[in-house]
Amino acid sequence: MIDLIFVLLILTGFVFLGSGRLQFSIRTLAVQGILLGLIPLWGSWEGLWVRMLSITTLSLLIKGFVLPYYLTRAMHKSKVMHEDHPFVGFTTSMVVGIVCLGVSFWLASRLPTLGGTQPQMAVAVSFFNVFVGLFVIMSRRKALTQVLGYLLLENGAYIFGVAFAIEVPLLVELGVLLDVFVAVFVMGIVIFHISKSFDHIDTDQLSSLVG
Amino acid sequence: MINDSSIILFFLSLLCAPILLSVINRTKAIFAGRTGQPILQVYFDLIKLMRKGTVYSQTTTWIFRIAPLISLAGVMTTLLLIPWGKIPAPFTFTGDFILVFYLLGIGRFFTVIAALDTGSSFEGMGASREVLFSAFTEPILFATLITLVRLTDEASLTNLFHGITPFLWTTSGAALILVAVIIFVILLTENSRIPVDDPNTHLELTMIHEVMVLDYSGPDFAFILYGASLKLWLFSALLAGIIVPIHTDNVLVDGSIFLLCMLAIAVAVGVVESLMARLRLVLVPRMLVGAGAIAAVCIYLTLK
Amino acid sequence: MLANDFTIPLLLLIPLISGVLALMIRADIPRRILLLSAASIHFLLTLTSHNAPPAFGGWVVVDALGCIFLLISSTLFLVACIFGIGYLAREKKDEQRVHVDFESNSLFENGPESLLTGCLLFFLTAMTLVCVSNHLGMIWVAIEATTLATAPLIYFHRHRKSLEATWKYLLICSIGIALALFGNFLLTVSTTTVHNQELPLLLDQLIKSAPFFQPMWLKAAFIFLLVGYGTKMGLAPLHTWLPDAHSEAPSFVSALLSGALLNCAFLGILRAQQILIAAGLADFGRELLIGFGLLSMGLAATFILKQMDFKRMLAYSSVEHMGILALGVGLGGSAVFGSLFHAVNHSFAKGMLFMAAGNILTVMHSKSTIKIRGLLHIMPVTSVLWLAGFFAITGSPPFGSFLSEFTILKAALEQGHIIIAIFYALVLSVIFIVMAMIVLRMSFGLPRNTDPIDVHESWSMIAPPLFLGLVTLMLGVYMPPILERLLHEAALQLGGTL
Amino acid sequence: MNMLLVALAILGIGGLAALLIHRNPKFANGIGSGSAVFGSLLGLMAAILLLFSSPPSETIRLPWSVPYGTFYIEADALSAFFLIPIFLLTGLAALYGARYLWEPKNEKRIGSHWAFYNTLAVSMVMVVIARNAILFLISWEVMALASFFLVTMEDERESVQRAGWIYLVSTHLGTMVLFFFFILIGNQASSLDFDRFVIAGSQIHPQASLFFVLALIGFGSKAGILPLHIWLPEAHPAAPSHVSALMSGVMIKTGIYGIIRALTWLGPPTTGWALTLIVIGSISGVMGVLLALAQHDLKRLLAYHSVENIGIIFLGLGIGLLGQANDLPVLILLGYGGALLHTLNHAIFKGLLFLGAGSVLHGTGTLDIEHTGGLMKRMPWTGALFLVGAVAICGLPPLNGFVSEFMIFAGAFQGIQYLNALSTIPGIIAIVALAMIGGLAVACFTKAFGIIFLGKPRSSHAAEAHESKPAMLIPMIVLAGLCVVIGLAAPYTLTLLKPALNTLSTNVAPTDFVKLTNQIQFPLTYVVVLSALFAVLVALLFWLRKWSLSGKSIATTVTWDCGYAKPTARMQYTASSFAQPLMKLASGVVRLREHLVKPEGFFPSEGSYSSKSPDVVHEGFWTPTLKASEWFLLRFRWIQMGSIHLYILYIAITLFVLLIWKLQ
Repeated sequence: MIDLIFVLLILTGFVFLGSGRLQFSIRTLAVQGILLGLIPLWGSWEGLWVRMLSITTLSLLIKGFVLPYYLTRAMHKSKVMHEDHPFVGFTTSMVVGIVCLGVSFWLASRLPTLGGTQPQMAVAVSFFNVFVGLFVIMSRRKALTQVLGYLLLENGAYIFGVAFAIEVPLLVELGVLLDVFVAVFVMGIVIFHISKSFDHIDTDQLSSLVG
Repeated sequence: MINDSSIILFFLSLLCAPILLSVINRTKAIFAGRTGQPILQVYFDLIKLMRKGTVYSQTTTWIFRIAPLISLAGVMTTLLLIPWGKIPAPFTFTGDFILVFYLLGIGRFFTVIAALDTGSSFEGMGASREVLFSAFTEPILFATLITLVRLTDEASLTNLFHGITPFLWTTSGAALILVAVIIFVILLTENSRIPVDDPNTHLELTMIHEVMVLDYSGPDFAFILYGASLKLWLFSALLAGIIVPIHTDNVLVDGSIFLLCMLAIAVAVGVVESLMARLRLVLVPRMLVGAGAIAAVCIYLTLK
Repeated sequence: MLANDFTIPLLLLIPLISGVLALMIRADIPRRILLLSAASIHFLLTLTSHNAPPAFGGWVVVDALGCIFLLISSTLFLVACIFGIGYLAREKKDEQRVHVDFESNSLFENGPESLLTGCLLFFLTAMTLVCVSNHLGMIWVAIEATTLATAPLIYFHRHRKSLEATWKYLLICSIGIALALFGNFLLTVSTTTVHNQELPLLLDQLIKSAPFFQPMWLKAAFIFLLVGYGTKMGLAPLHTWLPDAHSEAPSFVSALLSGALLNCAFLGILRAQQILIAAGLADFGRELLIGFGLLSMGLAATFILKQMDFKRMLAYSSVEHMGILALGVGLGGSAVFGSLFHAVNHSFAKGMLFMAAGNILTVMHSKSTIKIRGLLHIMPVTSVLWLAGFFAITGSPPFGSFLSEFTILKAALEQGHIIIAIFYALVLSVIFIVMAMIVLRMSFGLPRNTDPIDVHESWSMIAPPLFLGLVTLMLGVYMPPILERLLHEAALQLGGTL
Repeated sequence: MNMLLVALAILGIGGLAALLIHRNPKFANGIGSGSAVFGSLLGLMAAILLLFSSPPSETIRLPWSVPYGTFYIEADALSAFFLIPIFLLTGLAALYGARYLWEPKNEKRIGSHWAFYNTLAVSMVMVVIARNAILFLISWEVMALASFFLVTMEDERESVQRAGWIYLVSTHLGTMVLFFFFILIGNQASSLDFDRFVIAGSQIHPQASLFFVLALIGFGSKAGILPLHIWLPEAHPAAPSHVSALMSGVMIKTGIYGIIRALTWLGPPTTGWALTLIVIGSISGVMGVLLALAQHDLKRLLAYHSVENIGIIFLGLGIGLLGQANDLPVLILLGYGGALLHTLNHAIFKGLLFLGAGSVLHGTGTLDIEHTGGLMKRMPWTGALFLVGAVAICGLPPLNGFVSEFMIFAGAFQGIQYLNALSTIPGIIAIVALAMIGGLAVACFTKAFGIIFLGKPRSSHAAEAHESKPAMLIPMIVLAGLCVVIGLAAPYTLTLLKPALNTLSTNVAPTDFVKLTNQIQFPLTYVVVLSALFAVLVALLFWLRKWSLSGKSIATTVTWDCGYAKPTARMQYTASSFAQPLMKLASGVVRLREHLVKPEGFFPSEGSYSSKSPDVVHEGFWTPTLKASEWFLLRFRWIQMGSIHLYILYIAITLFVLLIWKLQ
């Protein structure tokens, strides 16, 4: 069952790579957020229900709903609906994605299994999402898409965290979530400024600072 | 150390020096089929000049006036260090020959700046050539000295000349002959004789030493003339000291041998002057470099 | 020591609260007073903070390593604030809200000063947290926080270039931080081998039980942490955001960025290195650090050469010096001491230079190293500071950086790293030469007749950089015993010898 | 020692005071120069006392809280000997400078100038007495920086900026090499205190030659040996004259000091080292004087002569080393003695010449030899004093230059005398080189003196030149006096050298030492006697001429002009024409950039000739090297293209590479 979720996560990654419509990408991210939120339910929590629940709900809330909503608004503000002609075409991106997948599985296999209940697949999946995230950021023009890519990257790390049910204290957990949230928030603001003063958000045209 | 006895020789050489010039002139005259000037002509000239008044250019400063004194005094002092062949010099100490050449150097320094003092372009030209040639002669001289020091294991002129024995001639005659040749060449250069320079010409452009002293007259010129003769004496004495190996402890014999040798050298110079034409100026450095090459060979010979 | 239980909480709370206040205060004067007082109190507390008792259940302590970086940050912050306030006052004085960007002749206005002040104080809070926290997770949170707090500072001058710079800064650093997060998780997993479940990421405990960690995971973790924090620290080739941000931010902010922020990221790496050392994997980390160090130094040289923009030049010099720090720690031995000492020297010297640069910029209205000539005749004091700063940053005696760079070179040769030593010396010389070209050209010569003549240089412009300059000079001829002890302790923490 | 420290304190405080009151130039000038003069007077006394103090050296050793640092200073005989020229020239140049600088255009900078001047003085002293690498390097670099700021005093001139940069770079590179030297030798000794540096006492240390080379490069770049000399001809003309005097006279000698000091650590030398020193010395000497001959800027000319004289000093050191290598004590004494004495002498006459150049500049406003002429009439004092300096630097008797060159010559000849075939080669090279240098130096200074001070003025500058004030003449008179005194008191100058020589010739038994020094004294005595005789003869001849001319006509008229209608001053021989034949012959090593406009047509209206000689080493080696490395560095500029996508690509690649490389 949990493996299904991981598979879904990988698929969402591919979907993300293949899609040019921002609205759609944002939805994909939302789905990922929800899936992330669900993972802990399979974790091994000896009597830490409160904690587990709180984290689940929080991540569900933020990653599944708040951020997508906020990003959609930002998208409408900057009137950019579609990532047209990225540096790397969508089909090619998918191919790259496959390569990333391969590499991630290889890396995962390099890291020895540590006894216990940790699902090995999680490692590969998280690596995969990290790489895809990086790739998206460097292959897409629109600032907004880059933010999405960043979130993908973030998710990659986060998958790992929750899948291994790492017992990082609540405080840190919250800190992480908060940071991600604020980061995206600030980026949104900057994007807004960019679209205002450049009346576009093509980051490849932001290249006046050279040398 | 000081050899008081030799002081007499010093004055003797001061006295005899001008004869060499006359001898040269006489030789040339004979070659040219003339009777030539009397043997004491140079002395007459000197006395005549000493009697005359003098004329100074208004461009000049005290440098011009002091120069002849310094160059003459310099060369006179050097004679205190020059032995008569095997007879030791009045003063002798390690490295005295260094002092000899540097005393000549200061004389040259002042002659040259005196020439520049007149502001005449000819004398400037002469000055320029003078320093050019001396820049060549000095290293060559010291190279020959290296050879002699290596051969005799001595580092002062008197001992050097003592070290030159018939035996040395038999063992390393080649080197000695070469050294003699070099010193003869340098003698010609330093005393501005043919083939380097022609003291008798009256075309300023062709002259080196003479042109520098164009503006001198009277006693100053006498000093210069006399200085020139002393310089000739000095170099001839060096040459003589090298080529005469014989050594009897009898001062009279040695002295006379030495004097004869000096005369011979003077005659040789005269012969060369009669037989050779003056070299073109550009060729002179070539000749000197040739001498340098020979000096190098000498050193090489002594290193074996 | 006057340190008591409240020291550390106060260190954190004072800037935080005053930051919140600053956001609310409308009037300039009280806000500036607040900023100053907060900064100075923080500074005083810092002075007393060494081995203050841990707080929050051992989550925050001030060990030697942290204390050094705390000292640097706090001092620099105070000085920068004094300078900054003078700067803001001048900016406000000329009444028009709109300024002209003389490079591109475009108009721009400044952001709200309240936001600036608030973010400054949050920045301070975050830095303090990095320095004092004993929990890797919290260090991560704090470093990310510094990114977020500084973004608005960089975008204080509201024009396109600074906007671009801000965007690059945000995106690149956030990516780095995300990777670092991943690293943290990997690290946690690697601890499961101890007794079959993860340990809390409390540094001291980790160090205790490090020998039992799973090496492979630990290595992976370190790589991620290094790349992540290295991005923030400005190690080549991850440094790309650095020159843009430094050149576009207001000068005193640039001073803080390169004097304090980079150090904080460096501290993050050092913490990871501590664990590696404890785990007996020291060499693994050291190799990587040496590699990054040399690369950064070399790359910096190529960009300082013929650099057109003097603030960018300073930024690249920061890259170079971060490289030196990494190299020093990588070499180990006495180089660790040298490296930490160099961190101190670099921060102060660089702060001085950036402030001098700020003065030049405000007077000459240009960042061009070509247009500006004859500063000695235009603004004598500043240009003297500019020259002095140049000598201080290039490690010429009698400035402190000479001693630290010398120590590192010595260590390199002691350990027989001949090639590294030669490369190091070579790059240092090259950078000296090319920087000299620029700095001398700016200071000497006759000013163009369009240039302002005998500018009045107010104390608020002169005093702060002068002070920093005197400190570096002092460090070159006399090292305070307390600092020496701190450095030695910290060096020991990082497996250095004396 | 305390006296020395007091002197330093005076210098330091004076400099600081001058800086603080720079708003009032008059006081600043007074205090700055005054403190310099008094400080150096005191210091000079201290140095002489230290030189002859009964415990040969005094030491102060305090803990110092910088890494590897101890505040460890010591004044042994060697240091004391070097202190003498430092203080001597500092004082005199300050006296001169106080008047020389006193012009409206300098008022703003006079305070800072004296601050740097005194700093330079203090740092030079510290360099000589420091006994800890850190302390030494700090003093060394402070010295460099202070002199740098003195050189760039008139920073608005383009040439000065260029000079400043070149000087700064070369001195910094030199220091970098010194870092390596001190670190490596320090790692051997496991301490950076000099007294621990004496590596591997008697047997030859494996790395000794490496250390030797490092020291040679590091200190040589300061001393100005070829090919590291390029900063001298730039910096000296740029600096104010009294500063050039100080730098060229004393500062570059700290390089010599460094080499000598280093040699005391490196254990027994090999003949190879001696040969190295002598070859370098010969090249520097001959090239230096040739390049000097080609210059028309008086100060450039003098700068190249510093290169030449450093060469001579190296020859001396080489002879000394030769003596050590083949343990021939007499060589050690003659070689080192000559080198040390020449160090002192060069300080004196080069100081004199630079000050002279200063007053030429002051009086005429130009340093271009071609625009001068006939100054002897308008500035007789400067002329006479410059003449003394010129004769001295050519090493002609009876002045001081001859004494030191004589010692080196004598040493070389003794070497040839006593050594076996192959180890004589250094000596031979040294002798020939010295002889060449001698001849060329005469050529060069007859040109300089003759063209500048004699003949007719070649320009209006020279025509209305004016003599300098006494305040500027007095220091020159003192230096000229010293030239004569050292020349005529040669045997006694040896007593000045003895203590220093004693420290250098460690492996010579004290009894031998005394015997040898007497053995050296002996020829020197004769040199002096003959010099005296020479002087007497000059006097006699003078009297003789006076007598013979009494009552006869002494006319004055124009120079004999071969009947030219209107000889003008422009027709005189110029510096370039004077040097031309030699330059033609040396064209292989000295480049002459000639610019000739031939007179054309039947009624030629204009024709002109000008020539300048750029530095061969500079143009042939350093410039191309810099250009090449710059080209290489600029290849990498594409990295920062401004595209954020690229930047993130870097991060990704780094991550990938590290993961795949490190985790396999």
